[in-house]
Amino acid sequence: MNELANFLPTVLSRSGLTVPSALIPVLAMFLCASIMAAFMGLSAAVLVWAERKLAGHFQCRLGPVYVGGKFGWLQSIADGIKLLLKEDIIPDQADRPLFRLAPYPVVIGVLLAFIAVPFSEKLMVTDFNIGVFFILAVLTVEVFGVILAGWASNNKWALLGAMRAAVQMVSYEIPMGLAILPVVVMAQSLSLKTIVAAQSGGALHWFVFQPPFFMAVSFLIFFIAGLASLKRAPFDLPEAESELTAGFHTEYSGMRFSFFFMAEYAGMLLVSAVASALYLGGWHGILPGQESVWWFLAKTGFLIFVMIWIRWTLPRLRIDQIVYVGWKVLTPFVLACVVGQSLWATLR
Amino acid sequence: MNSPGVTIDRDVKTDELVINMGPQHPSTHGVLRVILKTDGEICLDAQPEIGYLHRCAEKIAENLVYGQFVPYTDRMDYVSGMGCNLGYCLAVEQIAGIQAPLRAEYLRIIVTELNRIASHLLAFGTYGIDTGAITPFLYGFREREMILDLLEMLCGARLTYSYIRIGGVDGDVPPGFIDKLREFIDIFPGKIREYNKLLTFNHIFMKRTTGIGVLSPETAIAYGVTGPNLRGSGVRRDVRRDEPYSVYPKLEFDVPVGTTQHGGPLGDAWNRYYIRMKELEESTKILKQCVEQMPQGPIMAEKVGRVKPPAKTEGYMRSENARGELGFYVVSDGTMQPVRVKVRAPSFSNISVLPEIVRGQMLADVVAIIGSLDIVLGEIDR
Amino acid sequence: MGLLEYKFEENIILTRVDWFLNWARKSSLWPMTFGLACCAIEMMATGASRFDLDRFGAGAFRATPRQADLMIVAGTVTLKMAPCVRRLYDQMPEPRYVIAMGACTIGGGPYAIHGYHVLKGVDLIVPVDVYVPGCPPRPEALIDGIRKLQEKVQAQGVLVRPAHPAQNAADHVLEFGRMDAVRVKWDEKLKSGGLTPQDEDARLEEQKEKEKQAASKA
Amino acid sequence: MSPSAFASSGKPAAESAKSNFGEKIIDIQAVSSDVVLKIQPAAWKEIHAFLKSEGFDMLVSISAVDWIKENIMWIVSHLSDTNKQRRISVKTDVPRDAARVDSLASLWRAADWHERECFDLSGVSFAGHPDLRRILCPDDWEGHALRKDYKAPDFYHGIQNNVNLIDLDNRPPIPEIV
Repeated sequence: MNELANFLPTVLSRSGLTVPSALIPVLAMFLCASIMAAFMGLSAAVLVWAERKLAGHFQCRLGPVYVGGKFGWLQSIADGIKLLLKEDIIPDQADRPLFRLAPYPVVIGVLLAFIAVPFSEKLMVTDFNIGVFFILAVLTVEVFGVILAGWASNNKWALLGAMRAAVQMVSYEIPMGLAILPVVVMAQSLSLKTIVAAQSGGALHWFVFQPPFFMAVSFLIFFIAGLASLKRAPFDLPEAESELTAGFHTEYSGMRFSFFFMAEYAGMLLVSAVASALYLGGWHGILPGQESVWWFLAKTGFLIFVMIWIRWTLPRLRIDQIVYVGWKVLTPFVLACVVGQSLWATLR
Repeated sequence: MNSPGVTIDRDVKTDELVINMGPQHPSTHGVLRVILKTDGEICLDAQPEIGYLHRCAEKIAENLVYGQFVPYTDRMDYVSGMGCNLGYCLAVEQIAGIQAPLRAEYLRIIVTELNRIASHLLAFGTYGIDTGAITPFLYGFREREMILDLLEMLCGARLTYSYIRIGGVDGDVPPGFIDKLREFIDIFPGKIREYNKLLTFNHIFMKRTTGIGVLSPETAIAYGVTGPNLRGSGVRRDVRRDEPYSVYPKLEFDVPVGTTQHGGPLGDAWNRYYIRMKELEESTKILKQCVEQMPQGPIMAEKVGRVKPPAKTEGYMRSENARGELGFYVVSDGTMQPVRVKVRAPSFSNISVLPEIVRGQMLADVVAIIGSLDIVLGEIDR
Repeated sequence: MGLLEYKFEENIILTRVDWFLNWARKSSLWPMTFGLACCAIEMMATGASRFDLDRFGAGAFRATPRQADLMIVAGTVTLKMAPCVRRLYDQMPEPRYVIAMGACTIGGGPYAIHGYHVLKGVDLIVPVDVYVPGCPPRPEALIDGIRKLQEKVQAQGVLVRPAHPAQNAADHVLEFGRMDAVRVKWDEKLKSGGLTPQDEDARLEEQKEKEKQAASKA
Repeated sequence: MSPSAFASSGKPAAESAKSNFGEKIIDIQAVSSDVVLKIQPAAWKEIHAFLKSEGFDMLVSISAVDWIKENIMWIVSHLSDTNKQRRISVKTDVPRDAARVDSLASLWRAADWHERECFDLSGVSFAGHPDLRRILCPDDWEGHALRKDYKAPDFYHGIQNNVNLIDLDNRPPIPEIV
């Protein structure tokens, strides 16, 4: 963003516009926000389409074909426009202000977290010195929206979904946060840019391949906990279709529903992006010296593919099993990883 | 950790939540309505409410002649219509003293067993959806389409066949049918292995389904539970083997019963599910024998024409449908219309056991238990 | 869309906008997971590998009526179920469409005469857009029904009120009959010069009077 | 092989019941599928209890047959022995206007739903049933459908139910359903 703020005056002066210098940072902020929002919306649309296509091929069928020509590539555009055009129903017995408010924290949580994601060395909104911490903190806002949605709907299924979301969040935020610690210990920084920079020099320097492989384990734990925090299968209990009809968004229709929908896919992108920045070397290529935003996107894309793959293969866990996995499996393992990595870093 | 008890001490007293599940709910397999009483995620009671698909089939039977009721039997258990056709036709043949020719009997067994496989594939797929895995459903339907193609070759319909008629079957096999059937028999065992890999022995799936909805043999028999659900509890009862009808005495097959090898108790949801997967293999075996043994000859008994059983005759025909023991009780008053056709639907008894086995389970298990009972509302409500 | 609906006269730009919005609607008809009886199995088969309803963008089955656009009434509706069907329809957001799948939903089917507990046609309780006959209809027939519904959606008005009321989804003045029957009727009216039934009646009366006058002159 | 091969499997049990209950068992009939014990309505429950102790552990079905000319109803039950592959059937005649027998729900849990269905459709009441209400038809339904003199209602909650009254070309307006 700072680069953009530096760059803006020259562009503006060349095009003959005079803007007061006090407004430049505001303008830069506004531009950045729009770009990120557009990026998020677009990537959500692409991911929805990709998921439907991939699901189709996993299931011996084609997925969308006719909408927009060859591969049904306009499918999610059509879905989006249709959802915008739908009637926006607020149930009579619902808590109206909260019901209207609920979708926004969900979107805002994901959108805010994108600020700290380093797409490449230059391409990032801003580099916090506490970037990792910021992402974790902001992601929690999403769950707040989910609980609000479930509560305000005044629907029993939605309420159960919201309660499940709360349980899931409490169980998985801890392993997710702790899984990042070994990386922080290694990079000795909370800034994502520094963390990625510490992994330069080819695939062997990526944190996931570093001996003694504590970080590989914590990568797995981060990924699993990320899936859980995104409410993706096999952790999709808050919206389990066969149990709770649609869980926390049972009563949501049209545009407000599309916010939840979009936030899920943007969240997929976010978790994959953070995972590839933390463990898979971010913008660094397989061979030393390769540095490009495309490497980053490729790694992110691969992780998203794995997420989709998991969703269309595995059955769903039960709530007690989820809590069991969170507290009794992931947390001890991740604690062991933290201790092990710290000892390794000290003794080396 | 598999079956949490209800006796959790709490400081906070919470109210019971009464949840109305259905009649439109993705996992009630039709229009079943279950009134759940839950305490948070734990289900205290579940009362099934049926009748949302009561289509008056028994009343209609009294207003039609015997042969006209065959299409309605299709629509009772619409997932395995052939089994219902067979049960009804055997019941009428029994009181009218008609004997179908041998080739027709073999054809009947071929189509019922094919239909049983189709039905179990549907049960497999929908059970996958119930537990949250969507892909098995499409895998199951892929092979189901092959069976439907075969049945379509025979009678032109995909779902409601009316192929089995009183006194025989509707038509002989078209050219190419037997070859296609052999092809299916050859490739199908491989597909069963694929299903087992995908779902049956999936770790999460087993964790989800073992130890829930445990149905003891005594309870099962007291409630009149039959079919794979009863065999899952370890009772080796199958009308095809125990009180054989048609040509089943000439065929060799096993009757799989529940095991404890997977680490769960007898009669849990996984066992009920696994019996169906085993029966896929057994049905394939039966099909293979039928194709080899089927003789040439007529496919319809002579002079069936208008069925007119003697006055005040009655007969109760038991047959093994995909869901269990299907009974047709037909009473004649000497006219061309029956006085009473009572259908003893297996799912009717199977679902009545639901409150007994869901008590104290988690909410997600209720769905898994209903799925493992494999009900069809069409025959529950008739 | 309540704000903008039907607020405009027909012009070239808005017609294109209408076309685009309708294209989005028809390309994304999400059906409700709503199986009643036998036809539901065929509906599931339509969504499965061989027939793959998702090709048309209509494969995202939603479990809750709030997020569905299309209710495929698949199977016999009984009198006990009828209020539930109606309530589900009422819970769906506009614009909503209904396909009556199978003989039972069209008119009671085989249960029409002696079935004391069977609803004789789902159009007695909800307005139906497309009727797909068959017992049960084959998946191809259901796909055809969805294509017909897509044609109907494409012809409806979003910002511009269309000339014929039968094409307004939001008005619920839906003609009972197959979609193509509606279209043929409409085409005939267009050709004969009368756009509405009233116009048609007036035209016929005029014609009669002219004939009378001609007869009296002769 | 005809299905009647097992038809006589209930014969010994029927005879021992006859020797135990004497007058209460009117007749032992053999129909094409079962041995039918024809009994007095009053002995409905005790004979079933006896048969259960004889080893018939599964109640398969309970049905009622309406004979309007004779003004009687048959109530028929079918039992199975899951261990020894035996079957037997019990039948009793009750007058149409006072169709009433004892409930078997305390003997077999399966009887609960079967008796509710029999009550709902045929109008047979079962004394001692824990929860005798309609099961298939809605709670406010009138009449018992499988009685031969049953007339279906023309309207149900404002919905036309008589197919002959519905004008196919001009469908009635959609009613408000509550």
